[in-house]
Amino acid sequence: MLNYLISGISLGSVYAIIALGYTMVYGIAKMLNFAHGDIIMVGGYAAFCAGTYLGWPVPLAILFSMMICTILGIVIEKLAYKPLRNATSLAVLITAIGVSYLLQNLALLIWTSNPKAFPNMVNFIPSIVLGKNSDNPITISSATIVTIAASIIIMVALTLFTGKTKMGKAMRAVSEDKGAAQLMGINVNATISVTFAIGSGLAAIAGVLLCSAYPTLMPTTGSMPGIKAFTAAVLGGIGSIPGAMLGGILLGILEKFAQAYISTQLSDAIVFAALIVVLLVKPTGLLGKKMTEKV
Amino acid sequence: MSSNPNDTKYVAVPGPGMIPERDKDKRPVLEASHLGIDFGGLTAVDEFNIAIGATEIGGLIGPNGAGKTTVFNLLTKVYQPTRGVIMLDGKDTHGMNTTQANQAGIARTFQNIRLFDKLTVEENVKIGLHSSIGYHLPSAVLRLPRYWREEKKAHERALELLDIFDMADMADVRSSSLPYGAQRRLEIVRALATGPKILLLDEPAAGMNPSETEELMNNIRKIRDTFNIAVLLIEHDMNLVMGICENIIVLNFGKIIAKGNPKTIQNDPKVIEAYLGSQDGE
Amino acid sequence: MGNKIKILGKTNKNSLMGFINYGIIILFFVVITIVKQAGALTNALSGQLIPICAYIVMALSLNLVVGISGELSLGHAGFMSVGAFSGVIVSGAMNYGGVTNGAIRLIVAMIVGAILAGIAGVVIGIPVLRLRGDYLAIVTLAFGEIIKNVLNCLYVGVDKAGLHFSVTDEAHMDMSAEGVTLVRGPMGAVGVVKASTFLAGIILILLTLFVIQNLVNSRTGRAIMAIRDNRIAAEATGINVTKYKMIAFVTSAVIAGSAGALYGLNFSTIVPKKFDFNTSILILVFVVLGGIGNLTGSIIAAALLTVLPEIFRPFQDYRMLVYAIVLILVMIATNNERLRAFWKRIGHIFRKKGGELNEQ
Amino acid sequence: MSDSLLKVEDLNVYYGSIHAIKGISFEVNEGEIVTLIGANGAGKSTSLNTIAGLLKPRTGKITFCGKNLVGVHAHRIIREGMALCPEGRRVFLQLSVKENLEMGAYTRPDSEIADSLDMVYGLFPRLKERYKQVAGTLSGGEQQMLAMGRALMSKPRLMMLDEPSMGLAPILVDQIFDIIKNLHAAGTTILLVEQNARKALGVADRAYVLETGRIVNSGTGAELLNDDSVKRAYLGG
Amino acid sequence: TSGNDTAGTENKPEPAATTETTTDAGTETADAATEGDGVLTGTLKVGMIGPLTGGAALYGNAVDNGVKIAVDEINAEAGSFQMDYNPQDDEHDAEKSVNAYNQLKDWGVQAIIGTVTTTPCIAVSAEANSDRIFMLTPSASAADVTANKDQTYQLCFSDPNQGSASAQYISENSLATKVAIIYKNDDAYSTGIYQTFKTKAAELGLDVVSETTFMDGSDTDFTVQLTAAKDAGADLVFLPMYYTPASLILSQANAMGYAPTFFGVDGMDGILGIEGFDTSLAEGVILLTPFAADATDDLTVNFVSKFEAAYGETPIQFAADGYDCAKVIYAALKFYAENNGGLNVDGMSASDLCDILIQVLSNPAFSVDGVTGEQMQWSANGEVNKAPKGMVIQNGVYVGL
Ligand SMILES: Nc1ncnc2c1ncn2[C@@H]1O[C@H](COP(=O)(O)OP(=O)(O)OP(=O)(O)O)[C@@H](O)[C@H]1O
Ligand SMILES: Nc1ncnc2c1ncn2[C@@H]1O[C@H](COP(=O)(O)OP(=O)(O)OP(=O)(O)O)[C@@H](O)[C@H]1O
Ligand SMILES: [Mg+2]
Ligand SMILES: [Mg+2]
Repeated sequence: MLNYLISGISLGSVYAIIALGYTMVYGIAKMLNFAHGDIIMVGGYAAFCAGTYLGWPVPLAILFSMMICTILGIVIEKLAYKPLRNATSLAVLITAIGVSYLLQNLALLIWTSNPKAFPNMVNFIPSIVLGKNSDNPITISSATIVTIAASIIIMVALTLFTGKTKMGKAMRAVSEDKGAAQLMGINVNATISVTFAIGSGLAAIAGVLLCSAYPTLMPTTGSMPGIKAFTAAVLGGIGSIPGAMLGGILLGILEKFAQAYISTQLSDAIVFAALIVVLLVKPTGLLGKKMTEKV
Repeated sequence: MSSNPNDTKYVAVPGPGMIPERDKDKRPVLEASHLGIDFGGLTAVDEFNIAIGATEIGGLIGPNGAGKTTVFNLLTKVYQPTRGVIMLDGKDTHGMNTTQANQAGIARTFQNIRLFDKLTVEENVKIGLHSSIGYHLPSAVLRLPRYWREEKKAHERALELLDIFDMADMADVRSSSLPYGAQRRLEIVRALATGPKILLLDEPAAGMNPSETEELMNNIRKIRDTFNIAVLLIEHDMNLVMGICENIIVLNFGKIIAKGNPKTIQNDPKVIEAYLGSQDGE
Repeated sequence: MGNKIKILGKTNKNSLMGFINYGIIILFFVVITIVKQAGALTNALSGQLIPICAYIVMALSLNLVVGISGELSLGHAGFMSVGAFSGVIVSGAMNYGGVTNGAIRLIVAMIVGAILAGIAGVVIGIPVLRLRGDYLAIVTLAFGEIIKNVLNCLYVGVDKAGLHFSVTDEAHMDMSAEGVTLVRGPMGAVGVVKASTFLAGIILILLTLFVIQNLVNSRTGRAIMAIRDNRIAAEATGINVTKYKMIAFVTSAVIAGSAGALYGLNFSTIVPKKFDFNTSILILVFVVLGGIGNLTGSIIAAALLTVLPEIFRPFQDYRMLVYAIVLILVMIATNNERLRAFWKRIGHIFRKKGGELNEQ
Repeated sequence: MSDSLLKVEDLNVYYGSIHAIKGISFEVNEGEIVTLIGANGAGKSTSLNTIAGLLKPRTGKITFCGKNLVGVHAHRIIREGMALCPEGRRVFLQLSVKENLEMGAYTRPDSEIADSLDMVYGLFPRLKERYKQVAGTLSGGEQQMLAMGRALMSKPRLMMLDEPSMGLAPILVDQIFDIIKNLHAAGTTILLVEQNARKALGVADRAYVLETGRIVNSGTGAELLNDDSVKRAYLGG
Repeated sequence: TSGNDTAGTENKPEPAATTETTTDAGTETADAATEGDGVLTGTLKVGMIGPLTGGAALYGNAVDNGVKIAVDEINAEAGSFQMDYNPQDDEHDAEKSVNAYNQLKDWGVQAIIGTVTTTPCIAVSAEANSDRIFMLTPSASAADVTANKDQTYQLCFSDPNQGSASAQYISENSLATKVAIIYKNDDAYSTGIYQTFKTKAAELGLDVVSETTFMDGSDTDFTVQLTAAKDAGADLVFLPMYYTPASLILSQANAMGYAPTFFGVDGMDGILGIEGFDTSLAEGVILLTPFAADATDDLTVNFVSKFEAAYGETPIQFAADGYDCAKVIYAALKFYAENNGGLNVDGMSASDLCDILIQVLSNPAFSVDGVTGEQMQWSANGEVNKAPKGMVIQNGVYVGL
């Protein structure tokens, strides 16, 4: 029981950290960036290359990965999304999918389809073993500890950033009405670029942590966790930063409990059914704010 | 019917209010009593009582944020009241939703214009005519004669209605590219197309210049006279309010502070203080 | 009077667009048939004809949800899946029972597929339609995943006693020895006896167009679009929001179900995984690329994007990369304001002036 | 005239294929109140939005303080010292009243915000009462006050107001015009679009009359107030 | 006469390759070739279908790389005979696979290696069966791949074969008393092996104490599955799956401190080749695989060294399968040419070639030594006969059992 809870939290914290990036970009750019999962994959490869091929120390490798992803995020935004600034959100969604294909196939050409075993980059923190002397000791891995810590830090930082800083408020203004935001003197393009830069930088961290926890790295590594994290973000209330965190953790626990106590065969169906039920009861997700539409 | 709203005679009804003498044989189209709603801690409307005669033109005025639009939202069931009763044409609206309220005979326009943007002007009106178009999905899909007949009727009716505001020649224009004033008028036509017994207009003259407002005033009267329906309107343009409203209710902080014909309201010190201010501009 | 003529002209324009769509499809059929008779049709293209038809129908039906009703659905392949599997099961059972005529099996399969997908549409529509925007998207996505997951556990067989089902494994179907397994969990339906034909595909597209176009140009269609444009105003205008959203959603599901049956009976095997998130997205790409709400666009986009990856085969390793780049570029190009204005101006040269406001 | 703060020359603006502004020219001098009047759809809002950079003209010249504005991003134009209180309010519905006001002062140093906030709260006490409420749930008139307050927060050299009195109670309409007069007295240049033409002409130094995208008349406020055609068309009987 | 019209019959509709037909067809073609020297000449158009992009790209690319090595060898060795090789991507999707197949047909393909993955292979082999185009799949292992299709052959073990062989092996060697199974629920290969394993295990009296699954979306965390196995007291965990998820299972079991015997199938091969993989995690893993990259026989050494030189990585079993497929086709044609006074494949129809290949492969006198097995022969239903080799991983290398 405790065992499953902990593995649920481990898995959930990975979902959470991906969902945070998703929600951040969604909240501001009002777009479902389906390429987010693939930026995570690129982050993983960047850290892998820096660490394994170039032999850089871990902090440097992570920084390198963040840099690559941040630049990648900005470039993608400039080339693919910016020309669609006034298009429907669906057009942007489809473009994001195009970008996702592009990244996956580029990765396939660069790094081939063979999986890479990702080294645990966060084992500078020891894992915790509960009940060492009992029959069933429970290990909380270093990756889990770091992932939880990182997602909490990121959650708090993002909440403060969007809620309190001038830039953060400008982002919210941009997300609502770009024209009116320009009338305030806000540089809309720069603001959106910053959003993508932050989102992609977070994706790099998520990539490193995802691969540290589940160490196989392939060109398709990011896509399924990406979808799960998107689900988590919705569960928590998309656009809500604490919601992404909560949604991620809950989804992880739900998945593990469904596997453990109901069926490993139907666990996905159960998880998604639970999501539907939650949305029925709370149509805007757990922590989602009700969009007040005054008549 | 009298053109000077100050001349309208009023009689009391069993419920909470007065209606024009000419409507006394018909029951009031709308009666609300002890109506109220809270938003969290804020009491937006409280103890709101009203009765509207079958062909009355009523006015609802008050400072910004007094709760006027909220009253409209309550009457049209966009919000469910925290307390109070709304009777529409003798029917209790308790448990109704907006759609049902409209079908029961109440139609409205919105303070922030809400048109069907991607549809043409004519199509907007046809949405209003929806329930009066007499065919069902199978006849539409199979294109039975009934479909053509009813569509033709709807088309003609839509143009007739648009003609009230001289908008028939805009029938094919996408509604979102209409200028502001025309959008407001289209909303009125659309509301009218639903065949209401009472029409609620939320600041119909906003964004119109004085000449346009005057024209609007005539049109509202025309609507009342040709369709024989009641009108209740919110407006900050005193020329319009005083020009056509036979009975005016003044709200402040969600409560009624005055009721009466234009003349009494204009001279009510409470209203002057809270709402009208010194009348230098007029 | 002048107005009336002009407006009747507008109605004619709508039906004209309708006829253009029928025309495109019939032309497509005629051209392909002629080329085939002449022996000039490549195997590559001929093998894709039926999938193209199925995807066109899928795109049209999704356009009803996305374009006309304005809801984002990310699980449309789920309905296709329901149609495909129920169609394959019915057809397999009929075949076992001695009905070997392909046309009859296909028609029955399409009808059953449509009905079951429609039922799924109602079941999912009830919760889904309370939600808005992206929340609806995620529930439809969830629905697609659930269907996939459940079908992965489904075993179906047929014997003299009728159909047998199990959700654990083949043995639990309690089928007699002479029975035939039709669906085998993750291995899907194997040994499907094909029944789909190109002609059937064309007829299905024409039927779909007929239903959707006539639906859109009716009071029902207008009500659906009104809800899309402004829900609150639609309510205040007496439109029953739930009812009309449901009509759009279920109609779309029904059509998708029949497309699924067409698709399923074109391959000797289908697996639940085929109808996953990626397929839903693919169909959405057709709709968006063709222009949201634009049926002609959906038809062309579905056909082109289905053959495009095949055309790119000479690029070999770079094939999918090229596809991705083309996808992005086309999205940007079709949404570029300047380009759009350009097309519009060109359109105006061909069209008579009218419907414009400022130019008296 | 070299001392004109804003100069618009032969401006043409299109919405797709709709020609909304057909070659208008006008100017606003430093310290003036200039008003544009005209019927619905005449192109008043379009003109203001084009000057502020929200719309791109197809041809024509706009200069502000001698600098060209055509092709410059809206946020840069605003930073030159211009503010627009737009038609339809366009307040940030999800942001609180206070945050909306802070956005108004986005281009100004943080240290100056507090004073301006107090100033706006002083003008519209209702906003102070509701400073935490999200703007989306404000009443129409309250939102209009907020839009006006937000524009005031930037302390512009040129203030463009698009129907600032729309939806406001009579008592507040008077107040808005008082604010305009005070701004003017403090040296701010004002370009005003109003349906309440009588009041607008009353405060304006000069005015232009727009009709279907063209300027058909111009003069001082007083001249136009007494112009018969203007009276008939815009001032009502 | 396509095989699948008579669904339900267990046996092949056309009992393949009796000696009679051999001579018949042989003399005919030999006459046509007008050569009597027993030499194989001409250019053979060989197609390959497999996932070169997408989630299963790993397997398709491995096969492709393996085939390329073989084709190069063949083309270098036999001057007058050449293989023109054309790989096509199917993204592990039946529809795309049929498209790829049709592309190959337009190109004029004479024989097909593929398809690599199971579901697409079932779809394509049905088409190829009615078109009479020979297929030899390197790795699509389900029984349905060959069922009722006389022209489709497998180079790999079939799923039933592997499943029951594994159960047999475990039982015979008394590797365990309690067995747990973890398999991939949305994968035909994995479920196929699982089902036959389970049936056989029941027959043999093996105690299967835990059966758990995973899917595409939940293939990262295996805590629940491993805990279930551990709690049930399983001392052997059977992993019928590819090596990517298996590598995660091994590392997570290690983290849990759970150390049963892990028993894999041919898909497990390659686990040692994962770049950066800590091979100590795989210590003691047993797998039944026909191929070991560090085997020391000449064939393997030759193949592995060429492969490493060309691609900079160790070949996995799929690569070896692909390599052998090309070699088998070549060997079969040569066999035919030698026994029938020569063969010129230029312009020969695919269906004639199909008949020849069926004839040869079902000829008991024909066998091939490949890197994935010695003395490979084929049964009439298209299954390969070769001895599965039990391997155990010790000190990071395979050691034959
Ligand atoms: N977004 C738009 N798309 C298409 N046409 C538009 C758009 N906005 C305005 N127009 C058209 O441009 C013309 C000028 O409109 P504008 O809004 O500038 O008028 P206005 O003078 O501000 O009118 P109002 O008094 O109603 O605010 C009108 O004919 C209008 O229909
Ligand atoms: N959904 C809501 N949540 C919270 N407060 C609300 C909500 N709707 C309205 N209010 C508040 O209730 C009060 C009344 O609003 P209402 O819109 O009815 O005013 P109004 O009389 O129409 O004013 P105006 O003339 O400015 O349109 C306002 O102070 C508003 O802020
Ligand atoms: Mg109001
Ligand atoms: Mg305007």
